[in-house]
Amino acid sequence: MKGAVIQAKAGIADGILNFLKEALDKGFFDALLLPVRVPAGDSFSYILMRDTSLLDGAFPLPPVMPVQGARALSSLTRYGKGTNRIAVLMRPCEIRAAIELHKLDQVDLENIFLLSVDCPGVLPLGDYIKDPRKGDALYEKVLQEWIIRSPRWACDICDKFSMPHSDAHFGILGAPESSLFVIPGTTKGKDFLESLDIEYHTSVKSWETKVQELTEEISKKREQTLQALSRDTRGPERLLGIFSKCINCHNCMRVCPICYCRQCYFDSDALKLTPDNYLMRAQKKGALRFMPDTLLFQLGRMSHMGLSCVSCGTCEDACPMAIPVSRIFTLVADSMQEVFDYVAGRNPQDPLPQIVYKEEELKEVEKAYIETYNK
Amino acid sequence: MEEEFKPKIVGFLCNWCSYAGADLAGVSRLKYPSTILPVRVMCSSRVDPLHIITALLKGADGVLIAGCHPGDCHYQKGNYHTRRRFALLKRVLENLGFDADRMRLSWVSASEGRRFAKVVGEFTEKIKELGPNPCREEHFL
Amino acid sequence: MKEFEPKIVYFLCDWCGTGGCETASAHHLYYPENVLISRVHCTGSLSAVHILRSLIEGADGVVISGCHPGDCHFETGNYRARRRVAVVKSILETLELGPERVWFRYVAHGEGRRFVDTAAEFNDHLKKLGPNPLKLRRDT
Amino acid sequence: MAKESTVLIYGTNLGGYRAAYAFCKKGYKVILLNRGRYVDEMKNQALAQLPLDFCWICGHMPQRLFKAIGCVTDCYNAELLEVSGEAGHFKVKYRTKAQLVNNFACAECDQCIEVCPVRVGDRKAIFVHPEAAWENIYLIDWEQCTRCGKCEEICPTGALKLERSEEVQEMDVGVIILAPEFDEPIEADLEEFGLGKTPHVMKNSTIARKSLLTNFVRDSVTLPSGKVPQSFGIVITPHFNKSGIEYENYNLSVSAAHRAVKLKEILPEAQVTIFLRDYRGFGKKHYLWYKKAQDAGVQLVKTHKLKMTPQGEENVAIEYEENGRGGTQRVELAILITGQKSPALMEPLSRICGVKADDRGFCQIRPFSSCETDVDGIFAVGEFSGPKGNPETIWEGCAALTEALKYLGEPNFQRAAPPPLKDMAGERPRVGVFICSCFGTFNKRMDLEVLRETTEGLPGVSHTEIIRACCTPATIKETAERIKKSGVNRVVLAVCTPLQKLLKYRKTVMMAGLNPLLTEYVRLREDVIYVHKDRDKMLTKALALIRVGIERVRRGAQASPPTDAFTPHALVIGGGLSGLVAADGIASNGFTVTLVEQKDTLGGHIEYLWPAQKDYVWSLISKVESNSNVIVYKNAVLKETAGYAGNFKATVSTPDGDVSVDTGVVILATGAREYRPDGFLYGKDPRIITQLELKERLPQLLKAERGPRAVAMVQCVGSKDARHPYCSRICCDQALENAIKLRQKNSDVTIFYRDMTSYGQENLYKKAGKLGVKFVRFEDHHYPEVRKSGKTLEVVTANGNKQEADLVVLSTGIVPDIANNEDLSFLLGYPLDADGFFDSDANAYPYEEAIKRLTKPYEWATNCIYPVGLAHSPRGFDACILTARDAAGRALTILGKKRMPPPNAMYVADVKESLCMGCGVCVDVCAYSARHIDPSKKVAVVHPFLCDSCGSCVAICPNDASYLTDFKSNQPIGALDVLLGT
Amino acid sequence: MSKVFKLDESVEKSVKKLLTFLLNKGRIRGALVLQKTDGNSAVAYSLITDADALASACPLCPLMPSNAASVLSRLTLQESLPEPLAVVLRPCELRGFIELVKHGQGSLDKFLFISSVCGGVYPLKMVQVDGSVGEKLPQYWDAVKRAEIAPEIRPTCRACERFVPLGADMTVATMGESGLETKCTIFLNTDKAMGFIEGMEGKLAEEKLETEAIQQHKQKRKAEKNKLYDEIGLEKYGLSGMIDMFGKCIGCHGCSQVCPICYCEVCTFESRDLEPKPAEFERDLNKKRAIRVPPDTLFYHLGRLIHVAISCVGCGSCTDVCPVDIPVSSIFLKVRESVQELFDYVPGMDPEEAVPITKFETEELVEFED
Repeated sequence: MKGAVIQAKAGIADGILNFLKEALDKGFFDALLLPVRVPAGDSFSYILMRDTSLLDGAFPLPPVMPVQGARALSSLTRYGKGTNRIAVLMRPCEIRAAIELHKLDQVDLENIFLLSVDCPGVLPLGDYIKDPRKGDALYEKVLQEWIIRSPRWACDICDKFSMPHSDAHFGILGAPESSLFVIPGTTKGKDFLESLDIEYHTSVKSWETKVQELTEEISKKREQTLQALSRDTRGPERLLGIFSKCINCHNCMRVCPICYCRQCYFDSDALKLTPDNYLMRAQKKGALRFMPDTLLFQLGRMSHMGLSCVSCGTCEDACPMAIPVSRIFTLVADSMQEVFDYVAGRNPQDPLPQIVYKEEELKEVEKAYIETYNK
Repeated sequence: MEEEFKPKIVGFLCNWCSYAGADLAGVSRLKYPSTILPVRVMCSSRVDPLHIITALLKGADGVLIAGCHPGDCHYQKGNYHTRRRFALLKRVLENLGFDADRMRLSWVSASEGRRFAKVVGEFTEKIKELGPNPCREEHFL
Repeated sequence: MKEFEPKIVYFLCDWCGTGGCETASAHHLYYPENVLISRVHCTGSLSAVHILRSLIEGADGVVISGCHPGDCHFETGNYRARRRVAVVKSILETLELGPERVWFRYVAHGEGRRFVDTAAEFNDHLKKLGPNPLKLRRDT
Repeated sequence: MAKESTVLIYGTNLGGYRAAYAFCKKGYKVILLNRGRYVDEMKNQALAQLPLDFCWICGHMPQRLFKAIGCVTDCYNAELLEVSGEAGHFKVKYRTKAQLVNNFACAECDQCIEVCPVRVGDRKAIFVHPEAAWENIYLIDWEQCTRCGKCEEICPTGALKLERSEEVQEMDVGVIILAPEFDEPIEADLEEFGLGKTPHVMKNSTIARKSLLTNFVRDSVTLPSGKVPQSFGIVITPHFNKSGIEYENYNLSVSAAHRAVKLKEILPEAQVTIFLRDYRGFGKKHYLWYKKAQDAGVQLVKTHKLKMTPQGEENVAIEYEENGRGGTQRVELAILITGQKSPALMEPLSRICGVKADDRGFCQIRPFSSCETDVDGIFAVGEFSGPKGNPETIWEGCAALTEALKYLGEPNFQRAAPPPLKDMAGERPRVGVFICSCFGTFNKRMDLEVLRETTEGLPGVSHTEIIRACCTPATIKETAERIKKSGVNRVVLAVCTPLQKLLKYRKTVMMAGLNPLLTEYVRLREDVIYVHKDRDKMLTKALALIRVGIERVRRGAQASPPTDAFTPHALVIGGGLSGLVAADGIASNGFTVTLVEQKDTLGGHIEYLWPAQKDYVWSLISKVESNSNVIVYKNAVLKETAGYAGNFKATVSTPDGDVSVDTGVVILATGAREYRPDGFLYGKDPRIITQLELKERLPQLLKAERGPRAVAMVQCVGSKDARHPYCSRICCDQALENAIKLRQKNSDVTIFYRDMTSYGQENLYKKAGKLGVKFVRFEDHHYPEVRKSGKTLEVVTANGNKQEADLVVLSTGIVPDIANNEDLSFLLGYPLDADGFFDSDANAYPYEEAIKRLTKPYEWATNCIYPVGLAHSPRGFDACILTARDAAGRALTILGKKRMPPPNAMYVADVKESLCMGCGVCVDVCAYSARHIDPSKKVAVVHPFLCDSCGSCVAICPNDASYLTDFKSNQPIGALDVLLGT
Repeated sequence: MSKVFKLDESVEKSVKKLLTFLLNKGRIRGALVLQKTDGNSAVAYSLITDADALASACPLCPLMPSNAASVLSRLTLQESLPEPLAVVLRPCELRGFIELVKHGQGSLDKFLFISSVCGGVYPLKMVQVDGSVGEKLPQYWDAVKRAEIAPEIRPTCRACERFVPLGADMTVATMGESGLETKCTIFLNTDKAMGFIEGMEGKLAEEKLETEAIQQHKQKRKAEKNKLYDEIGLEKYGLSGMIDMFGKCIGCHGCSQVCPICYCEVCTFESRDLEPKPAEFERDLNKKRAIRVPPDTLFYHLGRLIHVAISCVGCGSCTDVCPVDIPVSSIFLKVRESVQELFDYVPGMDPEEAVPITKFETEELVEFED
């Protein structure tokens, strides 16, 4: 792979922002969408900006992910592309979610320029909110020493932390001192660098090696972690021990970038039933938990979005009951996606598994017929 | 040199009284500031408090709701409902420390062209005192 | 002690599945009474939620039968059903909630015997597995 | 004198059924003379012919359909006696005999069987026909029956009559369609294959019939000794039938391959060999089955000679020979794939109505017609006019409409308007549960009164009642009255077989003024009474099922069937043979047509045709161009399309600017191209030419003193190769025709071939052989090489055989015009198949020609876009005409309709706009193109009259935005809860 | 003085005993009470039909996993109850349900409402750490006994002055009841309540509900409320204050999902109509040069406040679920108090009383006219 080397003397963030500033000034984009610190200083929000005055408060890699970028992008482009060409700087998991949403027609990528960046992970939102200053300091350290991964579970075992299917990627790992790699991923990305008169034929081998090393390391860890997790969550006993805390606030669904529905199926008429139904169900077991259908919501939501789940961890951040939602969803999503050899957000060209099929597949799903059964 | 502040006021005017009142003001060549952007509604009760908030958050310096005088509503009771909703909204905003003065409820009948001009004039002055709506510059809404 | 009698939901598509069931009836082929029939237009219209709902609300197992591949009355519904069942089974398997409690088997219109065999075979299979632990939980 | 409008159809082959349906839809009354004793007796044989063992036509298509439409008079045990008069004014005389048990009146209550005193083996003298597995057909064993009359006495519906009236009727009809079923070879015809002599030889159709109830399993092939054979030989008998009375229907090769693959599936270790002369799977995508069989480890033995000898109790020896080489295989079971015989009915029918037989004994069709016989106004469809495949048979059914309309008067049938339905909007649900006792028979097996009482207390139920029945005219009326009287606004009918009797039940509730969406049918008989024994558990189950019904209707909402307007115009793209035939078929029957041709002349590849064919095309061109119903645009192409089936808006770019065309249907007749050979020294030497070039040069060659000394022909150039895996269908016939002509001039002709697929032209193959044309086979992809050796040309095979030649003729195939097809595919949203032709219903699944799709009651399956001729797949001149006439016929049945109800009445999908996110997954999964995203609102929109209410869109929609009118999201959930509630 | 029923067991046990009695006698079809969940220390409402299942019930547990008003609305949204059901719920929950019924979101038919004088509940987040609630229970009940404000209960509860139930059929006395480990006093507020307990072992008597202790406790709560108001100091806030407050909102709308008053199928702030289209984004961007995406955070909170302020019962669920710790309910508390005062309205007091925004007086609120 080839890329360009750009200066980042005053740190990674500064390098990226200066670069973007130049691109905006040169008119390659009409606007930028990237995280900016909110006035109170205790969180970050995606801001779409036309000029660079707010760029000072911008954070290419904020310490938390309060709103999943794909959701922001979806809000912006759900009803189609605008006339503006917008560069969007997001983390890899946000880009992957955006690609999934693009397949679901909730994001229009035509006038969007996706920029990704190597991601060391973020801090758990709840922890950060409690003491933003402490969080900032901690994250400063995370950024400096890449070896320390984020204490957030989803990030800790994220092996897709580097270049997703974006137009251009900022490579931090393995980059020379005080500089960054910019690696074009698509022809759009190449056009971009060319228009900025940037040569992108430098080898980025050092980045590739680093990324690969780290990916392998984390993959191993991921596998182990998921195995351990699987032991702790399997079976109705354990699973309900976890999920019965759920209070049905549906925060997890609301913040999930993939759950794009205006109204969740599990909040719809489908499950609003007459009192005789609830009484009947209560009678059957002696008692019926209320609000009912908690497990159905969780499992049903898995069946709806699991194939597109990017394991970004936002659901867990938003859970007021500290249910390890993201862990369980990651566990399930991984195996669901494996069934169809699908990786959510890997490539915009991969069709969604639920809308296609093959005539010859999944033989194992059909239960073979024992012909002489009754004899 | 600083330009003089020219307020932008959204005026929700009821079709039967206030809009006609505004018409009359125009026909009578009464002078009143051109600060008002009239929005005709069939009845002042059509004005959802959310419309008012929207206008304010989108940067209107003031919002005027004008309808028939109490008892005169073309739809019999619409303006009484308007008054309650307006009171509710104003109370909410006041409590949150917003300039509740940026909105105003006035009764202007079809024959009160002069009153309409006066209401607009007064309200414009009031808004000028308050200065531009800070929401106009606010990025984080 | 009373023998455990599993409660089974048998989802049949309106065409081949239902037809197979009707063929069984025409030939007076018997199957266990605890197999409860639920008809859907097409297996392709059976949502994953319905399978999950059955398992949570009292079924010990769920069978789904529709037209054979290529025979779907609605062209391609059964292929989609197969993918959906794969999704459900993958969830159940990962969380160890009893993927073996969900069966998918094609039954054609004329295959009354096959339908009856499936019902009986699944019934025996569930008897061996025992009651579905999910349905006993009050806190679902 | 006004022409008659009624249509007489004699026989129930698939073409006959298809024709009946087409005429009905067009508004004509049809008399259907069924030669069988019951509804599908003769059609049943198709089962044996199909490679598929089980499902087809969704069980009851003709029955359900005709009853629903109401314009078909069914006659059983019918025989056509006399025909007189002329086209448009026939007088026909036929004999009918009532059925012993009238299928349509029978309530299937089984009482007759119970009272019958005669036991015959494990059944009674009256019994349910075991082979018509999908329906309850009651038959009487006339030999054993004592005529005691007990069954007739007890029959509650009067459906059973031992004294059958036999009637001779006379009718005036406009046209006659002959559609008798094909004749199967009998045991004697297959004697040489050992059938009947040993249990080790079985007909494929026998296996298919044995597979009923289970599908194809080991049991189906188990020998009488109980042993499961481990070696199989599958023999396509027409290839080796010495008496020559069997003809090959082109399904047979596929049947053989399919059977072999299925055998390998259930017995992976078994040795399976197919014995055949040539692989003739040349329907769309049939080639896939050849490969599939090979991949499964099936051995394919191509041979010209075959002898089968039973070896005692052990096995059968199959000796085979090909070009002097051969061998013997012993198999434990030989499976015979049988063809069909020339129709025995040919002789009587030619006597009765003057139709003539061709030299093979099939009914002769006049040239360039698809099914019109030599007698004006009499048509022959299906296997009566030759051995053919199912698609042809079915296409002929519709083509008959296109050809016959000119003889018919005004449509004489109008569907009765449905009874007015009461408006129940806003009323609280009051559910009535009506439990059928099937004339008191259910009571014997289950306590209906207890069931009724328990039901009474359920939430929402305001009335319960036990009814006599609800399936005969009298009981339907009675039940409707009872429903009305009870004052309920929702109904649960606990009855039997909704699939078969659904329309009767719907009629019942509609007669009571209820919207069918507010009713539910519970199959008390199929799900409980006939299949269980334990009375207590039966009650519990019945109750659970009734509760489901109650739950569903409580949540049901009424809706009226949506309708849509239909543009009565056809757009034909392509002005070649197929396009011209289609345009002519539609325009001459009264509808306007726009014909768009890319080039500046009509006629397509006219230069490739024989003189008579050329003349036909010229006459067509002048006919079409002079028809005021047709607007022809030359040098024009389709530029844009919008709208949807039934209401397309097309923009055609013409030399005079863009023209917009509103059209209901689009016919794709864009044709294909000749393959230009690559290799074989083609283009490097003038003596190496293609068959078409030879055809052009032939008159000259034949005029010469003597023809070329030695001619070598190479088959399958550009067909069945890696890039074009399909058979081009025309090249073998062309080669044979040319070879015969050259041979008659004493040229030595050698044909290098893989499979001679001279389908339907067996005589040519035989004739060429007799005249001394040499045939040399090459295997798979080992094409012979063409070399230049000094001045002479040599054709060298892979195993070193050399053949000198003065002229090398390459039999080139047909290739799709990919670029053009892709453009159109994109414009119309119509898919291409893997080979680059337009996809169609006729190839939905490779192993068979998707008979059920073709006979599906609804035209909509094809989305109102019909690919015809070479745009659809490679085919010959007559077959191109046939597909075009079929498309025209299909279009004609719908073009006349101003308002169309959806195929499934009010049972359609819809969208809650407020919830829809416009993600389009429902559009992607809809198999009927019945949805699109409205870009301005970004919501999904359903075209109700394309929707077949399968519900795929509902299941894929992650929220609750997509729903079916009879399957709203809370209906299944609530229903499941009560199903499991007890 | 009101009728009371006295039992000789702890408050919690007595309530369970009462429910067992009602269930066994067939007077109720079921009881809706809080129940411990298996495998963790959380609680959830449960519709109990089998008296045995009451063993793990914990009717007065100081936690509010979901607002019972929403639960009851879900139960009776489509039809009213076919048979009686006893519900043990907190005063704010009952008031919430009555508000919902006023909005057609449920039915009061056949309910037997059992409420208690409420000592407040712990924040839900406390459940995150298993066992911590259990540890706190002794000190909670101790505080209630002494009519003190229990430490660590939610700020909303500390500031709640309506802790004595309105409209309950039975009220369990707790506040200032020194002997609540050994005896229990249940006020029978309606004739219906009398009918239900007929035949149950216990002592009938007369007592006063609003005791001195309760009056004093009210004062304490009032003081807490004023303290809370000072803390959040809303009136000084204005635009920038609001942005500081709500800026970190992540748009999960959990506050609306759990709010008993937010009964809408699809929230208007999530509806198609209010979703900005590309042209609107561009117009705003052109005007301001920079905008937040997704936009309308403040709009949502202000709008929701307008929608619920009149009926807000101050249950505090919104704060409980906020993943970024915005004190939603404290803000709402302040605003709704002022609004409800304006219309002289107490939500959930009387099911027959119309919601103020649906009615008017001809002579009123002239101070809002200009």
